[in-house]
Amino acid sequence: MSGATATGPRLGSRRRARRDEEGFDKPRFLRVYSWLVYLYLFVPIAVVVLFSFNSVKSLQSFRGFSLQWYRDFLSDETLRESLFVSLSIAAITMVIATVIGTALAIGLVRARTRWSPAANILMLVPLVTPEIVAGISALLLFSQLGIQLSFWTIVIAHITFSISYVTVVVRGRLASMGDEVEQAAMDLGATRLQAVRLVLVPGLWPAIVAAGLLTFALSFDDFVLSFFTTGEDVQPLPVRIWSAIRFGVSPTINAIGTLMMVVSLTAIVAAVLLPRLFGRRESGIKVLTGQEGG
Amino acid sequence: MEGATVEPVEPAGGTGDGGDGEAIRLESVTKRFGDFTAVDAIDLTIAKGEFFSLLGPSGCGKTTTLRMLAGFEVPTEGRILLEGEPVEDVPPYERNVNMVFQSYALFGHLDVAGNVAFGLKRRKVPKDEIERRVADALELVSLGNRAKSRPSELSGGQRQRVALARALVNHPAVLLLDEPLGALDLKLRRQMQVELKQIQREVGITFVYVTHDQEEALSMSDRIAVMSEGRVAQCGAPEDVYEHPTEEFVAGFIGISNLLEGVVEGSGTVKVATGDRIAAPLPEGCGPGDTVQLSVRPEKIAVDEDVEPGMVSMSGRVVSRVYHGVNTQITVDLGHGAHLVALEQQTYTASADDRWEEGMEIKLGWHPENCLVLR
Amino acid sequence: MSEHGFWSRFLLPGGLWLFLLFVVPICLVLALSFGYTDDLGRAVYAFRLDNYADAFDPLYIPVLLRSIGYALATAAICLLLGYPIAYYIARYGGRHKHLLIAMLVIPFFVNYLVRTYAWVALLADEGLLNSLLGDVGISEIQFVNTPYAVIGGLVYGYLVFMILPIYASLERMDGSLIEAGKDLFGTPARVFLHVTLPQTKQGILAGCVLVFLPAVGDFVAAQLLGGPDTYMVGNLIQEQFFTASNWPFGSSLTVVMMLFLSIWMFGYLRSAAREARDPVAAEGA
Amino acid sequence: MSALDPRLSRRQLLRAGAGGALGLYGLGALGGCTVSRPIEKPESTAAVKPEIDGDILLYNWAQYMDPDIKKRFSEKYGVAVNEVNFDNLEAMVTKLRAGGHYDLIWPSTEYAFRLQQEGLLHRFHRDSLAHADGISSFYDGGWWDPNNEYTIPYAYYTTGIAWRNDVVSGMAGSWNDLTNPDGAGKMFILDDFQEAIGEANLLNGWDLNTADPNQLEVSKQTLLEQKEFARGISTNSVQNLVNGSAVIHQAWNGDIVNVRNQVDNPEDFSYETCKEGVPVGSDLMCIPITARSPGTALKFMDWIIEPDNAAQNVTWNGYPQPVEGGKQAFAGLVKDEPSIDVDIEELGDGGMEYRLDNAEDRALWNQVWTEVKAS
Repeated sequence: MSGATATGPRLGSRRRARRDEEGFDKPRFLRVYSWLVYLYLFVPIAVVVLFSFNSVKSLQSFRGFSLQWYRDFLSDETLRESLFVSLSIAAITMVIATVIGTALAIGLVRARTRWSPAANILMLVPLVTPEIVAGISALLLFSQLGIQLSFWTIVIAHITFSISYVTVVVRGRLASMGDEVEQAAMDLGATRLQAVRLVLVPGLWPAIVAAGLLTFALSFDDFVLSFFTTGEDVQPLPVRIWSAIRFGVSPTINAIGTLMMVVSLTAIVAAVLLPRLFGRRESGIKVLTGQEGG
Repeated sequence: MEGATVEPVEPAGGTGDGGDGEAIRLESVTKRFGDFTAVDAIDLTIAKGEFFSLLGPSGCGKTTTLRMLAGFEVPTEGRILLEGEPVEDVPPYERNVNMVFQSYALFGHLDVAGNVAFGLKRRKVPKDEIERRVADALELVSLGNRAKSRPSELSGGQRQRVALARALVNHPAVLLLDEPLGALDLKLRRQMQVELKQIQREVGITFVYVTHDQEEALSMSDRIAVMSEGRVAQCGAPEDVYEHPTEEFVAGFIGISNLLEGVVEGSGTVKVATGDRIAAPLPEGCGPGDTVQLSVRPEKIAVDEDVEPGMVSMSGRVVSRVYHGVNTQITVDLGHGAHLVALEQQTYTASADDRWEEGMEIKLGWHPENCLVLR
Repeated sequence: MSEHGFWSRFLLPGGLWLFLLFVVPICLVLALSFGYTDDLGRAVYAFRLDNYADAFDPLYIPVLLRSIGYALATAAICLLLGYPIAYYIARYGGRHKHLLIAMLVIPFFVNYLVRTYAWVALLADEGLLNSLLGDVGISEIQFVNTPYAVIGGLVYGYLVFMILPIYASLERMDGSLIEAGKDLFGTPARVFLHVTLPQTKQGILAGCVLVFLPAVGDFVAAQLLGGPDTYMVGNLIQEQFFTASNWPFGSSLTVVMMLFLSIWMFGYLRSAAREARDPVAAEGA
Repeated sequence: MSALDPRLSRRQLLRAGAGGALGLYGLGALGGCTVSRPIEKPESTAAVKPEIDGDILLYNWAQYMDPDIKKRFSEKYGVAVNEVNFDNLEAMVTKLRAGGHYDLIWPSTEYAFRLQQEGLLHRFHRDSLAHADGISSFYDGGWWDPNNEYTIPYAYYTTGIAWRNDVVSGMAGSWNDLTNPDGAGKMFILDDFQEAIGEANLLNGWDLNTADPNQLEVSKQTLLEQKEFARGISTNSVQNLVNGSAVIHQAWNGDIVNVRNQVDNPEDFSYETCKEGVPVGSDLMCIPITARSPGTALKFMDWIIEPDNAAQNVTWNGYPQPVEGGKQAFAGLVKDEPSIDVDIEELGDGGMEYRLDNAEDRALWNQVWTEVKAS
């Protein structure tokens, strides 16, 4: 497995695209198909955004432009706090899960102990476990230990579920990096720990950023785990949306949905721009999709 | 490259004089990975200031040997002495050796200067001295103007130089190079070979160079150890190894070698498959009835009218002819399953118009002393 | 300290965390699945098989099978929708490649519940789509409260988990392989079938697993988009915990669901292992 | 996500499995333990006084109270009023039993009774509230709170049938109307085990709260027949009616107020209560024993039943409040459709409430409902 960009002709050059306009590979067909899928993806989003500006309390007919639902949202302190709580949970989850998951990825690729195969399986199981199972088991654990359901129980459940995503993303890049850079660092006088800190982690940075963003998005969007582990503290937004949806909704939830999207997109744009501000030259979107870095 | 100086650690010594001038000594070093023996009880002594090459096909144990010198692998058995001190158990970051990796292993998140300064920073060298030495090292490899570039912005050859500067700047006792030119194209490689040799002379640091390219090893090294299946098949100066291979493997690995199987006869001649009796200097302890391989380098073979009296001569039929420009490689079928390859030089007398065609009869000959007998 | 001792330490925090907060709790679920609910409605650990007798009741097995059916359909549709678009982006995306991928991800930043609910607004009997259809003279079609709506909602919810792994494996594939295939007289369809598809097998497998398994346990789509006959195992389990307050039965249903899924999980892990033993085939992975 | 390719052997899988088995063995020690710990109850059982003693946390249905009322209370007394939501009462009790520190909860009469029986509610004197006089006499000494020590009413509702009178005709004020042929495939049953089974019990002429397994079996069949006819099982009657998916909907009266507020043709939406029996529900306010600021909570209750606030809240959520101000406001809301209005005093005799007194009966009902949904 080579380091993706380094060697070999790659898919998708424009020159090749022209040459292949024939038969099954006809990009015109694929293009139309793809745009239809994009349409499918974006129509509901457009509906959400459009109706968040509706002037009447209806999700069926759009009568005129109004910011009423945003005002409703902003004047409702409880909802505002929920948004803040959701952001906090996502941020804390992102930081802790990224650190633990990255360490796990490093351990899995580099260590060869009799525990690493078990850890390898352990790490993968959460990815293929339905969320409801994770939610129930977390609820059981907390009840069993007599731990109050609270902000922190949600955070713990989110971290547990996110570690694997981080590990998988980071491990992919680590595997393609090889171990020569660490050896080079040690050869130049860095201890093992220094090699990790000064060379390995910076080299993994694009993957770490991508994993962190993924974790943030997953946590911010998560409903099921939060639903099972939320307690007396302010509930995250999705839990509130669920309670509201069961008994009829107002366009306020569209406003909330739109705001959540704006928040997530802002986080991404920030993550894309920040590395540039720090003088790093990775393409932001590349970093995002975990593709490649320096 | 002028004006740049990297203080030599030691004045450049001569070739393998051993004793005090010894940089590295391996004493029956063995490395096993599970059931597989990668390096099998090798003994080597490398002198200070020497350009020493480990040459061999992939899997012969040369890289493992290098990695044991660097400290990335611990020998299963045996001792490694670095300037007289045993270092088998010293971790890589405490050994005064540095390595140039095959993949260069440059740090992508640091610029060129940052890469080169890395080792000095680890050794807590004062800041101004770091700056000076980094600048010198970059001058040495002609990259003084790329200090602020990222490795990803450099060409392959430039990356290679950064890797070299990064290692040399630390003034290691020994510099280890693991096929450092492997990823470069042929032309650049030739150029770098020359530069590398020049830099080595300039800084006087001992180089241990791993390669599978015999030409590279021959052209650069003071001494070469040819390795095969985890052991050293032959160790000596390039001329030695080329001209006087001690075994079939070495002869075959270094350069094109014509091998003719034969049996030693009482008269001191070797009878080969074609039935010809060929005079050749026999190695010691080689008696009548022994099966041997007769080896002649292609460039030692004279063709047709160049065959002089006193030469061993044989004739056959041209099987193929490959035009190389400088010379033409002719493969000749001697019958009875024996083949020889000869190189006909382009000289001021001969021209490319004199073509050998397939199927033509041809006469070959060589001086008996240019023929080696291998057991 | 040995080399491996050093690296093993990196395994410790994550390994410990996952063991204590993932494995142990799942064992708790397993333990409670043999328990019962006492007179005060509290869940008690014990060793009784009643819950399993109930869980394997002919009444509930169809619910589980239905969930698996929906999830299979979801994975299949996601594959049909996702593969061509991943292929298009990887092969013809050019310099917009990363933007195209980012655009796929954007809808997933609107909360899953809100997104799903948007479908209700779109597809309701007097919703936007039906009113558009009404304008062109097509009579009202019932979309919501049908199995199709549930599957559609699941597809919409999990599509990105299919596209990304497939895209990644296509991206990693050497483009010259396709050219080699054509060079060796393969028609485009044959090249796709015999070169591209096998090369991206691992990505397809990963995508299918990442879509199928979570979809089985989903209860949001069925709750919001389903009808009377689209009850899924996720709804059943969720209600045992929060409506019927029968945690032991809910736990045993969870275990039974996991048993059904473990066949798929194990199959997936096995195939990944086989792939690893055959390095040539694994090259594309 | 791309690298989801574990390289695992069967042996590794087995080893992981062995670890899990070991964990299970340890769990054997759990036998006989209950999952949740008992709640620590305070020793003092003195009646709570309405005085500000800290911030409060409300645990309520979603969108059941005008945020402005909380906001003004918060501003007036300088305490924070936080709110979390549940989507069904059982979930509320679950989290409460898990020890959640909620200050004010909104149970139905039945749940208030259960919680009080379990000793999970704070006691207070109703006459310590300034606005207690306005409370409807129906809530004076109810079976769930004979001495008026634990509860204050918040809202009440009837369960009946909502329908689209422009599509459906022949509604006869009976639960049989759920299967009116005009509504085939566009009828919804409430996703609430008591409302659903209760309606079937009434239709079969049995006691609303019957726990007789034979009777419940017949009711289950009734429900299964209705399900054949239904479009869905949902509590979201507002949306289902507004977006045209439902033309007949088992519904709470307050929801119809909301429906009529959202559509262009409110006159097309009717509501009826049924002659077989009208389930009446009351949502109460109680202070859990785990409350951290019971005094503020009591004060807040008083604030809710203050006539102007009650009127404002009713206008906001569409449900009648059985206090001065609330009643009048609701009458104003529904003056176009008197069927939605309900005079709680009149229902004192004819109305019926859901009440399952023991865990076995509840389990039986839940079982029936789960079977209906799963079939």
